[in-house]
Amino acid sequence: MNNILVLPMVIPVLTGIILVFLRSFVRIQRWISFAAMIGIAGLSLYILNQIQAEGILHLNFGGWEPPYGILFVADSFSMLLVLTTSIITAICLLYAFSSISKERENMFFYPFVHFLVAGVNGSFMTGDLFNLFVCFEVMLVASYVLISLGGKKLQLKAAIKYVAINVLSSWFFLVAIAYLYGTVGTLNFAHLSQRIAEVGQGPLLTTISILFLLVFSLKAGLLLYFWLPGSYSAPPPAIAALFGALLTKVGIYAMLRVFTLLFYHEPTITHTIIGVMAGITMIGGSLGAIAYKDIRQVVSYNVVIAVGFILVGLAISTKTAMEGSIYYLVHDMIVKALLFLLAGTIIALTGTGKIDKMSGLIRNYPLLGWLFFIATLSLAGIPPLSGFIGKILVGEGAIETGSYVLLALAFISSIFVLYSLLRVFMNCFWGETIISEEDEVPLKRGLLIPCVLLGVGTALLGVGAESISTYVNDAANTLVNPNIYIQAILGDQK
Amino acid sequence: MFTVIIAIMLPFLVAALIPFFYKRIPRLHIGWFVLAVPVILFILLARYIPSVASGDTYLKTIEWIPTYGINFSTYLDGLSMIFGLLITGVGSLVILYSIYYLSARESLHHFYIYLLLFMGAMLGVVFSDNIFVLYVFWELTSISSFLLIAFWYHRKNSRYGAQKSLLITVSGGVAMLAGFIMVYTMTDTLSVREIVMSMSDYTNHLLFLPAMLLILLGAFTKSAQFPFHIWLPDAMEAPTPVSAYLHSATMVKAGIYLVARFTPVFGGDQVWFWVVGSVGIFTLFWGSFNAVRQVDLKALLAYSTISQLGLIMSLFGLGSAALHLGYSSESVIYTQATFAALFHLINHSTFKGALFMVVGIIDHELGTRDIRKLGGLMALMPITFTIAIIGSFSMAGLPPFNGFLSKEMFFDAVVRINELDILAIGNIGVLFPVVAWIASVLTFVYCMIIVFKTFLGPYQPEKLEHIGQEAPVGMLIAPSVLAVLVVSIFFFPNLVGVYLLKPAMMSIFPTFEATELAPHISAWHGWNTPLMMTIGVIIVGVLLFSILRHWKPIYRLFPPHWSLNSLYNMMLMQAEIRSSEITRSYMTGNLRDYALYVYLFFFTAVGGGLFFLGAFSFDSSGNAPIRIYEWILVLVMMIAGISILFAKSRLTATLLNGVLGYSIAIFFVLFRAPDLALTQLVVETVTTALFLLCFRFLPEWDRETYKPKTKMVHAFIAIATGTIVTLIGLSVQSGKMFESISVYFENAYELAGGNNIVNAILGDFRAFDTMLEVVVLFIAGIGVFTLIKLKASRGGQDIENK
Amino acid sequence: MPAQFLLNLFIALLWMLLRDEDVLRFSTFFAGFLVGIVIVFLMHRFFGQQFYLRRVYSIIKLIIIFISELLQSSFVVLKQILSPTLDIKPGIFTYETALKSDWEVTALAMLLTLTPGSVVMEVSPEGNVFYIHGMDLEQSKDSLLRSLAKFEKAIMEVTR
Amino acid sequence: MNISEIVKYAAVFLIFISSVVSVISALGIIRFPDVYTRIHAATKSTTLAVLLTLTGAFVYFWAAESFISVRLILGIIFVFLTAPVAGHLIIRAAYRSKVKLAESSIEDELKSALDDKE
Amino acid sequence: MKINDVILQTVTRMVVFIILTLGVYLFLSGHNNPGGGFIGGLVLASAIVLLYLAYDIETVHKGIPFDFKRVAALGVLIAVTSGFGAILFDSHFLTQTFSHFHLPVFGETELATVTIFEAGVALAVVGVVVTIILSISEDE
Amino acid sequence: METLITILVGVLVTVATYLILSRNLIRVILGTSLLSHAVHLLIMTMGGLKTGKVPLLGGEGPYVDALPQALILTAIVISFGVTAFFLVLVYRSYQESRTEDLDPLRGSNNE
Amino acid sequence: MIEFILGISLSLFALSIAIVLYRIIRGPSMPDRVIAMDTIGVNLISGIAVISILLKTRAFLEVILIIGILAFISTIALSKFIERGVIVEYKRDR
Ligand code: NA
Ligand code: NA
Repeated sequence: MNNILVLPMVIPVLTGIILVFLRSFVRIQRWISFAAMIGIAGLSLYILNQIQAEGILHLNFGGWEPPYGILFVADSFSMLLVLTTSIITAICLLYAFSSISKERENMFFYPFVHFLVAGVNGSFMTGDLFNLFVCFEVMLVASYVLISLGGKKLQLKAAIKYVAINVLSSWFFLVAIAYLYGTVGTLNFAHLSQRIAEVGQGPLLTTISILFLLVFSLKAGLLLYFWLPGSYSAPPPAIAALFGALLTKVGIYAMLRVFTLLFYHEPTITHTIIGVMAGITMIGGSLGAIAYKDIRQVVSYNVVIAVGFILVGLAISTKTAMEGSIYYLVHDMIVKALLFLLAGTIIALTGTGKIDKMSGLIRNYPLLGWLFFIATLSLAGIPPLSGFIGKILVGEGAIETGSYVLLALAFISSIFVLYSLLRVFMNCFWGETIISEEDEVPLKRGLLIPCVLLGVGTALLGVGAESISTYVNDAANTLVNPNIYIQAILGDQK
Repeated sequence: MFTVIIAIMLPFLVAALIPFFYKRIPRLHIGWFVLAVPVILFILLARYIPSVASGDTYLKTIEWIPTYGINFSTYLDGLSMIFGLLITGVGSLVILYSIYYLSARESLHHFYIYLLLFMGAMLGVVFSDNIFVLYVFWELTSISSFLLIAFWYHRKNSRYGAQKSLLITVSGGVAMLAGFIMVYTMTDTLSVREIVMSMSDYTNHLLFLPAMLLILLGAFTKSAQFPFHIWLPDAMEAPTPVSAYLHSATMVKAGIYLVARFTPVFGGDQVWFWVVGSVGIFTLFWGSFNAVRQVDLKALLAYSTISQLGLIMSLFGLGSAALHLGYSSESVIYTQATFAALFHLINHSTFKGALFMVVGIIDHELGTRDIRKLGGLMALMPITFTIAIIGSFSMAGLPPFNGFLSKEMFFDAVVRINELDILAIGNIGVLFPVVAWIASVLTFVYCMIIVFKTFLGPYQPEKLEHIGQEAPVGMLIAPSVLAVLVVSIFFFPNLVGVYLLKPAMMSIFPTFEATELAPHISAWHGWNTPLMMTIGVIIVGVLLFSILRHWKPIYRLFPPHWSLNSLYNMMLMQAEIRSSEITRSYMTGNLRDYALYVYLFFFTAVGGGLFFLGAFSFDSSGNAPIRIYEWILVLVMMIAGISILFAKSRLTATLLNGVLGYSIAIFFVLFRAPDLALTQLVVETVTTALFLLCFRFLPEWDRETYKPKTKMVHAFIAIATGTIVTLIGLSVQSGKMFESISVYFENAYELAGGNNIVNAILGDFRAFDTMLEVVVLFIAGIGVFTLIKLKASRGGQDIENK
Repeated sequence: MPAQFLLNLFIALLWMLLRDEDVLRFSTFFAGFLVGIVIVFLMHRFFGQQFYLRRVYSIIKLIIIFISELLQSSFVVLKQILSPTLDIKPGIFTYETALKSDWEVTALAMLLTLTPGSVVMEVSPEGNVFYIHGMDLEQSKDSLLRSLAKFEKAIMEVTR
Repeated sequence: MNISEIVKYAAVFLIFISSVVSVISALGIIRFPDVYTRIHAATKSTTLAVLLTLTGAFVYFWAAESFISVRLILGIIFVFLTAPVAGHLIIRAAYRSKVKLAESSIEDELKSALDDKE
Repeated sequence: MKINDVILQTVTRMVVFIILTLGVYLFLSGHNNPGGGFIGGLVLASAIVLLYLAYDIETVHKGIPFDFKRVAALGVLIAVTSGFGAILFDSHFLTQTFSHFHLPVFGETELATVTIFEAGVALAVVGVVVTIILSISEDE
Repeated sequence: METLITILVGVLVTVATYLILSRNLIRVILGTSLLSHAVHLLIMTMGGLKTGKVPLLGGEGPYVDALPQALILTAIVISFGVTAFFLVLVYRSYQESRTEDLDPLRGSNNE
Repeated sequence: MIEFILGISLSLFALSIAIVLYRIIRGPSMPDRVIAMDTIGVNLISGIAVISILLKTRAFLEVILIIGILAFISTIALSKFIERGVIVEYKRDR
C-alpha cells in the first residue's frame, strides 16, 4: 500500500495549516517546523532504504490503478532529493530562527516554507504529468509569497518579474500538457512513456518535447536563467538559501525525468539542444559570476553555472554521467544553501553586499571566513569536498561519449566558480581589518551553527561519497532504463 | 607498524589537533611540537631505503569510494621514496628554521596548520597510486600553498600572489583531472601501476595525445614551466620558510614528480619528448635570463628556481628518448638524462633550500632583501656567508659541490641527444646544447650576484631597516645541514646513486634492466665536451659578471607591459570588464526583455522544431460542425480580444477581458461542460472585482510609448507565438494517436458512486489534484493577506537592513 | 398574521400524519396545505384579523402590475428604437413619495424603473424624494405622475 | 399534433420573439443619444426578452419532459428583481461621474440638489 | 447629496438568500449534477461579496463574525485530513467510499466520504476568496 | 469546430503576448489572464469537441471527454489564485515605488 | 423545425451580443460600457436557455441562475467603482 509515500508531501501541508492556527505562538511554530522537517528526513531515509530492498515504490491515491488515478512514485532519485530537501530546509529553518524578523514570523513565514517544501517534494514524487503541474504551482505560489514577504521595494520589484516569468512558464507547461494529452491521451508518466515508445517519438512529439524543454528550462534556469539572479538576491538569506538550494533543482529534476522517461528516443535532437543550452548556460553563468561586485549577484550566477553543469549529464545521458549529475545535484543543494546563508550573514554583519566595501573580516569572524572558503572550494569541485565526485563522473561521461566541448566548458566553468568566489573571499575576509572590535557586530550562534552544519555536510558528502553511492547508482540505473520504472508502475498490465 | 597511509595521515591529524593545543602551551613551543612530525616520518621512511633499494615496493589500499574505484592506494617505490625523503627531510629543516624565523606575535597556529596540511598533501601526491586520489592531494597542495602565500593576508601583494598561484595551479589541476579521466577511459583503471602496464595498448587511441597534453599542462603549471611560471615570483610573498619548502624544494617539484611518474606511460611518444624537453629547456633559459635582472634576492631565487625546474624538466624529456627507442643496449645511454634529472632534483633541493634560508636570514636580520641596499655582509655574518657561497657555487655548477656533478651530466645529456636522429631532431637538436650553455652562463652570473653583491662590496647600514648581526644559532642549523649535504653529496655521490636514484630509475623505466640504469657518478670524467662547456661557462660568466653594469640595460628593451605578467593581469581585468559588459547588456532587469527572451526561445526552438522536423500536419475531417451562432461568438471573442490592445482605459480593457471570460463560459456550455461554465463565470466575476478593488490604488494607464519599430517587433513576436501555438494545436488534432484514458471514468457511478463524471474525477479519481489546488488557493489567499498587511515601511528592523 | 400561517402549516403536517404513508411526499403535504387554507379562511375572523392570503393576493396583483408595466414600457422603447427619427426630449424630475419603509421605497423605485420611459436615478438620503430620468418628458410626464400614484396605492395594499 | 406539441411550439415562438426583441434593444443601446436614454433600452426591453426566453424554456421543459424547473423560476424572479436595481445603480453612477446628458434634454432637477448639499 | 443605497440594500437582503441557498444546493448536488465543493464555495463566496458591495465591511462583519483566514485553513485541513481517513481503514490515501442508506425523512440516500472532502474544499474556497477581497478592501 | 477554436486560441495568444510585452503591469496581468483563457480552450479542444453528451451519467452514451474538463477546472482555480496574488503584488509595488511602469522597476542589476 | 427556429434565435442572441460589443469598445462613457456588459450577461442567459433546449439537457439551468447573479454583482461593482472609485468600503458614513 505504501501510504507512507504521501507523508513527505502531506506532512508539510498539514504542518503549514496547523501553523496558521498557531500564528501568534512563534516559539511553538519554530519547533514544530523544525521537527516536521526532521521527521520527513527520517521518513525519506526509511523509504530510500525500502526502495533498495523492494524496488520502486508507488502509492495510488484513492486506490485507482495507474494510469487512471494520480500516484506518487518513490525511486532512489526522487527520494534522494526529498531527503536532501528536508535536511536542508531544516537547517535553513534553524538559520531563520535567528534571522527572520518577528514580523515575518507572525505573517506565516513558517507555513509558507512548509508549503514550498510540500510543492518541492510533491514535484519530486509525483508520477502524473498534470499533478506535476499542480505541485509546481504549490511550490511556485509559496515562493511568490516568500520572495515578497516583508514588502521591501527591492523584494517587490524582483517578485513582479519572478511571478510574471513563472506565470508565463506555467502557461507553457499547460500548453505542453494539452498537446501531449491531445496526442497520446494519457497523463501518467509510465503510461506516457509506454505509449510514446509504442508509436515512436515522431516529429510532432519531438516538437512537443521541446516545448517541455522550454518549460523546465525556465524553472531550472537552463539558458533561460535571466530571471534568476534578480529574484534570488532579493529575499532574506534564509529564503534565498531555500530558493538557491531547491527551486532550480525541481526544474532540473523534471527535465531529467521527462527526458529520460518520456522523450529519450531522439537524443540527437533533444539532447543536443540540451547540451548546447547547458554549454551556453555555463558560459553565461561564468561571465555573470565575475561581472558583479555584489555578493548576492556572484552567488546567484554560481547557481546558473551549476545548472548548466548538472544538465551536461543529461545531455550526455550515459549512466556514469547521470550518476555524476545526481551527485552534483545533491552536492549543489547543500553548498548553495550554505553559500546563500553565508552571503546573507556577511551582508547582515557589514550592512552591504559590495565586496569592495568590506575587508579583513576573517579577523572578526574567522569561522565564517573558513566556511566561505570551504564553500568556495566545494563548489569549484575541489576534492575531497562534495563537488568532486560529481565532477569526475560527469567528466567521465563526457569523455566516453566524445562530448569534449561540454567537458571543456564544464571544467573551465569550475575555474570561473573558483575565481568568482575567491574574489569575494579575498575581498571580504582578507585585507586590512576595518571593523574595530568595538564596532564588531556580534555573530549570533544561531546564524553560525546552520552554516557549520552545511559546511560539515559538504565535507562529509565528499569524504563519504560511498555512503550514498548505492542510492545514486540505483537512481541513475532507473533513469537510463525507463523500463524499470514502467514495470514498477504498470507492472503486469502489459 | 608503519605504513605509508599513516605517514600521509599524521600531518593531517596533528594539524587537526593544533587548534586545541596552541592556546594551552606557550606559543613558541608549537613549532617544536610540529617539528616532531617530519622528523619521525623521515626516520621511519629512511628505514625503508635499503629494502626499496633492493627493488621492493609496498602497496597498501584502504577503500574510500570503492564504487568508483577511488581508493587510498599508497605505493612506496624508488621514485616516491626520493620525494618522500625530500618532503620530510627538507620539511624538518624548514620547520626548525621557522621556529626562529617567525616571531611569536604571528598567528603561528595557522602557519603550522597550513604547513602540516601541505606536508600531508604532498606526501599524498607522491605516494598515491590511485590517480583520482593523487588529484585530491594535488589540489590540496595548491590550496595549502595559497593559504601560506597569503599568510600575511592584509598585504595586497600577498593576496595577489596567492590568488595568482591558486588560479594557475588549479587550472592546471583541472586540466590534469581531465587528462586523468581520459586515461581512465582508455585503460579502465585508476592505478598508476596498472596504467603503466597497460598503456602501451592504447598509444593509438584517440584520447592518448589529449590525455598526455592535459596531464603535462597540470605538471607544467605546478612546476612553474614557461609560460605558467609567472605565479612563482609572486609566491615569494610567503614567509621565507614557505618559499624554501614549497616553492623551491617540494611543491613545485610535484609537476616534476608527475612527469617522472608518467614517463613510462607516455614517454615512448615523441610528442612527449618534444614537449617536455623543449618547454623545459626554454624555461631554463627564460628563468635564468630573468633572474639576472632581479634586484630582490628572493625574486632572483624565484627565477632561479624556475630555471632549475626547467633544467630538470628538460632532462626528463630527453630521457624519454630511451623509452621511445625501446629497451636495447644503445638506448640505455639516454636513460642517463633521467638519472641526471633525479640527481639534480635532490641537489637543487639542498642548495636552493640553503640559499632561501640565507636570504631569509638576511631579510630577518637587516629588514631588506634589496641587492642595491646590501653589501659587505661577509664580515657581519660569516657563517651565513659561507653557506651562501656553498649554495651559490653549487648552483653555478662549480666543484666541489653537488651541483657540479648533475650539471655535468646535464651537459652530457644535451650533447648526446644531439647525436640522436631517430626523433627527427636534425638541425633543431643543436639548440639543446646551445640554449643549455647560454642558460648556464646566465646562471653563473646570477650566482655570482648573490654572493658578491650581497656579501662583498661596501656595507651600507644607512639603507637598512635595522643594524644586523649574525643570525641566532638555531636559525643557522638548518641551512648549515643543507650546506653540509651539498658538499658531502659531491664527495659521496654514489651513495645517493645506489640507494635513491637507482630504485627511482627502476620505477621510471620498468622495462629496462635495473643494473644498467644507475651509472657510476664521478667528479672527474675526462676532458670531454661537458667539461669544456663548463670551463666556457666559467670564463664567459666571470667576464659577463664583471661588465654587468654595461650590458644590464638591454633588459630595458623589454617594455614591462609586454610581459606575461601584464598579460595575466590584463586578462583578468578584461575578463571582468567584458563579462560585465556582456552580462549587463542582456540582463537588463526589464521584465519585457526577459519575456522577449522566452518568446524568442519558443520561436526558435519550438517553432524551429515544428518546421524543420516537419511536424506540421492538418486534417480537419474529424472536426465537429460549426453553427452560425458559434461563428458569431468566435468573432465576438476575437474582436473583444483584439480591442483590448486598443483600449484607452484600463476599465474598458477589464470589461473586454470579462466579455472574453463570459464568452468562454458559453463555449463551455456549447462543449457540454456545465461545471466548467459555472466555475469560469464565478471566477471571472470575482477576478473582475479584484481588478476593480486594486484599481483604486493604481493610476489610470497611459498610452504605450514604444517606438514604432519596437511595436513592430512586438507584433511580430506576438503573431509568431500565436501562429505556432495554433499550428501545433492543429497538428495535434490531426495526429491523435491514442484513445484517451477517460473512457474509464464513464463508469463513475459504479466506481465512485457519482453521476457527474467531472465531479467524480475531481473528488475521487484525481482528488489529489483537487486537494493540492485548494492548497494553492489557500497559499495565494493568505499570501495576499501577508502582502498587504506586512509593509516594509511599517515593519520593524530585521536582519538584512541593519 | 404569522399565527395564521403557522396554523396552516400545522394542519398540513397533521394531514400528512393522518394519511400515514410509507414515504413522505410533497404532494401529500401540498394537499394538506390546501385543506388548511380552506379551514383557516373559514376561521380567520376568530383571529380578529384579515385573512392572511389577502396579502398574497395583493402581492400577485402587484406582480401583475409589474409585468404589464414591463410589457408596455418595452413596447414603447422598442417603438422608439425602430422609429426612423429619434425625436425625444429626455430630462430629470423629482417626485415626493408618501411611502416610508425600505421595502416600500424599493418596490416603488423598481416599479418606476420598469415603467415606460422612466428610471430612478437617486433617492434622497431621507428616502422621500425620487429623482427620475424620463426618456421623453414632453409627452409622458403627466402619465408618469398618474401611474406613480397608482403604484403607491398598490404597494400600500401589500404592506399596510 | 397533441397538446404538448402545440405548447412546445408556443414556447419556441416565445423564444423567437424574445430573440428579436433582444436584437432590437441591442440596436437601441447603439442608437440612443446618451447613456441615460440607453439605459431605458437595457432595463426594459432586454429584461423583457430574457424573461420571455426563460418563460419559454420553462414552458418547453414542462411540455416536453413534464419537468418543472425551480431553477428557471428562480432565474425569472432573480432577473425581475435585479434588472431595475442594476439600471438604477448604473444611471446613478453615470450622473455622479458627470457623464453629460444628451443635448436634447430639457430638464435637470437633480443638478441643483447635488450641488446644494455637497 | 449623500448616496442613498436603500434600493440596493433592500434587494440584496432578499437576493443573498437565494444565492446562499443555491450555493448549498450546488455543493450538495455536485456528485450527480453540476456543482461540487468548488462551485458551491465560489457561489457562497459571491453571496458574501455581494453583501460587502451592498453594505460595508463593518456591517457585514457584525453579521458574519468569522476570521475567514481560519475558515480557509479549516477547509484545507478538512480536505487534507479526510484523505487520512482511508489510511485508518487500511486503504490508499484519499480513498473515497460511498454507500446507500435508508434514512428516515430523506429516504434512500447515498452517503459518500467525498462529501467531507468537498466540504473542506468549499470552506477553503469561501475563506480564501473573502480573505483576498477583505485584505485589499481594508487597506488604505 | 476544433480548427476554428484552435485559431481562436492563436488569436488570443497573440493578443496576450503583445500585452505581456507592454510596459504597463496591468496590461501584463491582463495578458496573463488572456493566456489562461486561451489555454483552457486549448485543453478543451485537445480532448475533442462535442463528441458526446454532457458528462452526467444517465441514458445512453457516449459522453464528451470529461478529463480535460477536470483539468481545466483545476487550472482555472489555480490561475485565479495566481492572478489575485499578482494583482496585489503590482499594487503593493506601486504603493512602495509609485509606479506600475516596468522601466523604473528594473532594479537589482545595478544594485 | 424547432431546432431550426431555436438555431435562429440563438444566432440572434449572439448577434445582440456582437452589436452590444460595439458599445463596450466605443463607450463613450464608462456607464455605457457597463450597460452593454449587463446586456451581454442577459443575452447569455437567453442563449443558454436555448442551448439547454437544443441539447436536451437540464445541466445548464444552474448556469442561467449563476449568470443572473453574477451579472448583478458585477454591475453593482462596476457602478460603485465608477461612482466612488471604491467598491467595498470599510465603514459607510451615513
Ligand atoms: Na574588499
Ligand atoms: Na639557473
